[in-house]
Amino acid sequence: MAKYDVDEVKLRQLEEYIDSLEQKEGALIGVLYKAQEIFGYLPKDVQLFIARKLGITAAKVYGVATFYSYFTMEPRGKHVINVCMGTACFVKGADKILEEIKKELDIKEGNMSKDGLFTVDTLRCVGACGLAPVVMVDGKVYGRVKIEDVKGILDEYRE
Amino acid sequence: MIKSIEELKQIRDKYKDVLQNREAEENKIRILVGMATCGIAAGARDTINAIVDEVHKENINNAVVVQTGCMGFCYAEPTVEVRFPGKSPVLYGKVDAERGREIVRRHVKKGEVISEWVLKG
Amino acid sequence: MPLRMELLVCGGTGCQASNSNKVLEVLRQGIKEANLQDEVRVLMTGCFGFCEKGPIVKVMPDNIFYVEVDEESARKIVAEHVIKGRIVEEKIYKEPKTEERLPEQSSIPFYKKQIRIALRNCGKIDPENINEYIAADGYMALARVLTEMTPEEVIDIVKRSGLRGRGGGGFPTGLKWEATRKSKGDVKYVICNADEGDPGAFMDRSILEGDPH
Amino acid sequence: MVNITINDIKLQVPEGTTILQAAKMVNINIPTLCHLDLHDIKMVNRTASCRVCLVEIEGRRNLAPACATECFEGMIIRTNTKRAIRARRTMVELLLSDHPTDCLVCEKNGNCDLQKLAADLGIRKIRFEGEKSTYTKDSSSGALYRNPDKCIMCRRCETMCNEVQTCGIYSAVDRGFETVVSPAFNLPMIDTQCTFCGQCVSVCPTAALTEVSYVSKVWEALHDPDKYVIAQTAPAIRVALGEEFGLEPGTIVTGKMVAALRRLGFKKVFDTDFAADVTIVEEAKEFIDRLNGKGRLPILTSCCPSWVKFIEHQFPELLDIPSTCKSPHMMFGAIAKTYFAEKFNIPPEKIVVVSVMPCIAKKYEIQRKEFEEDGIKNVDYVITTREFAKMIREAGLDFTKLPDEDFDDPLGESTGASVIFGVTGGVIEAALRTAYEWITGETLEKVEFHGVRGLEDGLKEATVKIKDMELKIGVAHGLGNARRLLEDIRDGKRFYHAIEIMACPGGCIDGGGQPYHHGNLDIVRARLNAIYEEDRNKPIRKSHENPAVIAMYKEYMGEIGGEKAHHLLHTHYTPRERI
Amino acid sequence: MAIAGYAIGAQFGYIYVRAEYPLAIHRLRIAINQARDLGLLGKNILGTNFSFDVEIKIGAGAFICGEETALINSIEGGRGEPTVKPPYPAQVGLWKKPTNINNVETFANVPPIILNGADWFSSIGTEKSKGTKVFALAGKVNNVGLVEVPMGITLREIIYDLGGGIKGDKKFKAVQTGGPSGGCIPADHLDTPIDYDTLNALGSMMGSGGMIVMDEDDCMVNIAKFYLEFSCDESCGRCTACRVGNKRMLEILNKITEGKGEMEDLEMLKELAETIKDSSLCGLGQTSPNPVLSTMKFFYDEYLAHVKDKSCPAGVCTELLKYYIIPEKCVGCTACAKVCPVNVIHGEPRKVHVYKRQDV
Repeated sequence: MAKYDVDEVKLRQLEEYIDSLEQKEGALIGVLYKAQEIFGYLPKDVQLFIARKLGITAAKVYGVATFYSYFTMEPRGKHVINVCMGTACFVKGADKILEEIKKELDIKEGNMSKDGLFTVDTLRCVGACGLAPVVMVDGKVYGRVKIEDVKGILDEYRE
Repeated sequence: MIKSIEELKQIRDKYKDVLQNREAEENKIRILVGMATCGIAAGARDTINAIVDEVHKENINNAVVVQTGCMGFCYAEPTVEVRFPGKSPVLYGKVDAERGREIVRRHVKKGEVISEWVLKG
Repeated sequence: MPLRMELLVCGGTGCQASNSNKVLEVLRQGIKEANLQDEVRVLMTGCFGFCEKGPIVKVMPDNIFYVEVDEESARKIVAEHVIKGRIVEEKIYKEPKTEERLPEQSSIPFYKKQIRIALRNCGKIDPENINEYIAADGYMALARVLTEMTPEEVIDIVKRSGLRGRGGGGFPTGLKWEATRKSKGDVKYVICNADEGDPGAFMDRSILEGDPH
Repeated sequence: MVNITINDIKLQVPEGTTILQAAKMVNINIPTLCHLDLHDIKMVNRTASCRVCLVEIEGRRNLAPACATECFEGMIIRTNTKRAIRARRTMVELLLSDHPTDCLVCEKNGNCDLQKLAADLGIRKIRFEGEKSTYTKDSSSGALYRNPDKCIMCRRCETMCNEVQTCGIYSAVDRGFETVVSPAFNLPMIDTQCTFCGQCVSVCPTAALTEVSYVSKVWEALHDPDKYVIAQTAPAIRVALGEEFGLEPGTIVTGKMVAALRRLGFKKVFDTDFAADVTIVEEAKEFIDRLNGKGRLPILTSCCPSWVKFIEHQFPELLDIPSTCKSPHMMFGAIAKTYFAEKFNIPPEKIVVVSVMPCIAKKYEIQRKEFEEDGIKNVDYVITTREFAKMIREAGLDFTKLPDEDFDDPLGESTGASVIFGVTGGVIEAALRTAYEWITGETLEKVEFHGVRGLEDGLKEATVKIKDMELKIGVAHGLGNARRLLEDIRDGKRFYHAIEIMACPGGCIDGGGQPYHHGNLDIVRARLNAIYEEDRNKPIRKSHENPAVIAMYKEYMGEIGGEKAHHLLHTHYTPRERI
Repeated sequence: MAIAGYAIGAQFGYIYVRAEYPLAIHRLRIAINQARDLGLLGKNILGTNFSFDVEIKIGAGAFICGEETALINSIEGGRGEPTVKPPYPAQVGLWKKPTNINNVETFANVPPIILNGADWFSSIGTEKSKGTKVFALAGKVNNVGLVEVPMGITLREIIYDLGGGIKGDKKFKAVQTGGPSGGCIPADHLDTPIDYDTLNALGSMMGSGGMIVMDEDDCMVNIAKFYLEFSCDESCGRCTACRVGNKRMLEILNKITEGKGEMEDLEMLKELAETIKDSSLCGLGQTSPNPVLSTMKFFYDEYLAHVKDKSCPAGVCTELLKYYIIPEKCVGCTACAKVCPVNVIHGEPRKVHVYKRQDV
């Protein structure tokens, strides 16, 4: 049996999920989704495991994982900050909010802060355009965010 | 399991009145119950519940029961007003639960004004 | 005992984001404290569409449309409107130009010119309760189709209605169905495309959230 | 049949005909780039991604790709309208705007489809400027060179690798401008399950995929007075090399090839065919042993290093079925540095063995640790047919005017049986010729086994009657076909006594190191015919009758399948991970 | 969906939902389970011999998957790259079987049509576009939200009557419809009755019904750039036109917004946009130049301002902003110089400061 350099308990959890699937054909995206839920991101060995388990090539898994913006191969911070960059948010200054967050955390888009607490990313429209600009932290939506609100929002998660 | 269109219709009819309150139609009969402090003190809650219940029992689906504030007839609480679309409203005084049911049965359903309870302002 | 009043709280993502969950909780708590839980029900519906003014609470059958409800005003709605029948004026939509308070949804200009077909059940039914959907004639169309119509008749009616795809291209839906019907194959599929990716468009999500059936 | 009009020419075409095919019927050439139709080996690349073949169709809003659009009744097509030409030129310019312009020093200079297209369209200026993609180049395998900067996203390699060869090394990765074809996790190729068959190289229109070149190393060795550089040539070279010098495909240039090698400075010019005959006697012996219950059946030929790597990754549970014989050119290396070295009294460490091969995987094969003797590699360098042709040109030899010369002795002697190693079915046919005679003790009159020949079927089956035995023979070429065959064997669905597998469709004649055929498989067919012609021309057509081989066993190797032979001529296999 | 299944002869359906919509997925799951429990999905629906079931497939963030063939590839578990049409999904679709794809709103329109009849539905809307359309009204408009209006309503009615006009009483500049593939429609066309065909004629499209209102503070070149950035990000990378073409267009737009654009860039931009529209493999690529083409058509003067005058009329493109110090008003407090991140303000305390950039 091949060795995988990842948490074994989590790997078993993933294996159980894959085994529970009735249909393996076409299941790749769902499995990657689950894997990211379990591991927080998609390390190489997890992708390799999925490939072998589903009987598809590692290249295909990698091709798919890199295609969809939802999947990430970088470890994620404890909290994921998503700044909505939909048009409505953009015209209301979401880019400036993003800049502020990046400045405050001293990181780049898509990266994790040094303390491992935050990852900053953008997404295209959470569908709360009425509240633009919108920032989402771990699924919680903050609407009508102003630059001066940024620090306060981050502080909520800093305890 | 629903096995036929008839069963589906039954479920629909069973739950139809759940949605009834949510249809905001202008041409419904409105039964307004005064629910201000004075009304409640005089037992308006029993009245309104009785009216709602009676409307339901009698299968009346062209009427809504709405609570309203003080109508200024504190001496005659609980007060109930019945408004048929396009007609002038009729105001009843001292409507207890039983009178409420009666109003539903006679006025709302049959259109017969119970003149002896009508408040004359 | 039949209910005499219902408070419909918008549960679309927009309103949830502006705390409509909390509003729902406060309303429920208030009703319970007043011991009215048998007469008055609070439920969460799909999106009302008027996200600008969320969270939205609609009181039925009084047909009063409250906007921008926060926890405090939720308490007030219970104390004043639910218990005493007094409308909480300051939370009623105010037309900015005329300064006029418009308590009924249908009189608000935002809704005035709308004809809601696809959104017909949004903000009306509890999206997590299939019975309410059925009560709103849900699945009746399916039932009629299955029992009274041939596939060809269904395609014909869709064709004659002139319905065109709402996803982008605007291809006539009936023709599309007909093409798929005519294609040979023992197995065929129907896909519902809810991959709404446009920045700034969220109607599909609202339909799914508000009327998932 | 449907009626269509192309550029005012009316014609009738069968249903399902693409615009591109229809245009060809009336001699209208529509330029293509990503399109590739290798129908005979079931590889059709229809990604329609390059957008170079766009044409105008009356009634259609936008332009249509001719390669992937089928004709319909009444279709009116115009291939050269202003719109179509503008789009075509713009597409090429866009491709060039994200492509290195180092044509002069590019591996594919003169052989590049994009370069030719730009020339044909007369592009003189690339109007668009901007960011150019830069990726890590990879030569980790020593066999295959990846330069993704030159990738134009035609996806031919993906189609070839995933659908025909079923190795699945490549996938498009990322999206938007960053999209590139890459192996999983962007690993160096050596860490993947790539078999280095080089079929991706064969179909790559640019220099995104090429071989790792050893030309300069070989020159260096040739110019080193301390080295004794000898050459061996695979059977498939002599029927393809001529193409590089303008000769008709299928021209046999054995004599000129030998002359060229000698003029390049090789001390001895030997023939891999000699070693192929050795392979046959060793393999036939092993086969007969297995038929007699010593070992597992079927026996699998092991001449193809790409195929060997394939089974190591994909079917590690079947590693006891391939023959333990080394591939012919590895046997040659081992023989050259022992038997030949002793016989001519040359220190083995001075001998440099250069293999001229139609193959890229051989470049990888010589690096395998098991092919070393006391730290001395069996074979030192592998160059492809293409690299060899480059050396001939560099040396200023007028190839077509060279005289015909003979191979050197003793490792230049060969039979018809070894020549056919170059085509699919050839190894097994050669083995059968020997096995038949050894088993029956009778002379085989009809030496040709037509049941195992041919390009068209990816999987061939034949039953050969030897004495009272009915031997079931399986032949697969192309790794996808090999996979099907092996799955059936693993699952017990089929039984064979012997199997031949070649990684490349058609066998070595269509190897990854052969002159580019640019999608014309008639060229490959011509090579195939030439191989069989060469076989027919040989006075001796059975390996075990090769006098030089007999002499070697007598003088040096001892018994066929004996201890010394086993030590020098056989190998073993290692299970490998799938990635 | 089940109705469509019946009509075309399918027994299985997929609902492809974005992963970003957790609430929708949650509610869909409930709805599907309830319907299954009641026998409204599954085998022998309502006692008939029609069977139909659905499964939810979660997308993973790729705009392109709205395109039918890309969506099919995605459901099959692959990269969401579109493939050449024809064959259309109706002929060769999911798992190579005939497949019908409609979006949510389309399906939502079907039951009322069945119940109320084709005539009822076709009585709403315009000659060629029947029924209603849901628009997501957003941007610089007072009432942001979801509106369902009959086809043929004018943009003015939506923006001013339903939308309550422009925020802060600013001047309306344009409305962008149809998402990143649509175009921008200027004030002159506010009274156009909207349906599929009029929007197409204006170089925009109905799309899925996004409607973003822009006011005088929005720079149309920047808006075009924004949409193009989106298209570049979301391009699947398969075909040359979209993969490289859009990137080159974006680079030209960047040049323009940075004040480095020249007149020939504008010509090249237009030509490139038209060619990409003509040459791309899928709908996304074919429509991605729309924002550029429509803004060039209706707001060419803004492009000219960027290129010729090196100025951004809306004051959005920061590279083109010009700062002045009004000497009469400067008291030399040094506050501006202290905070300037690029040190372009010079001067002594209590003396008039000067603004001086190294590069100008």
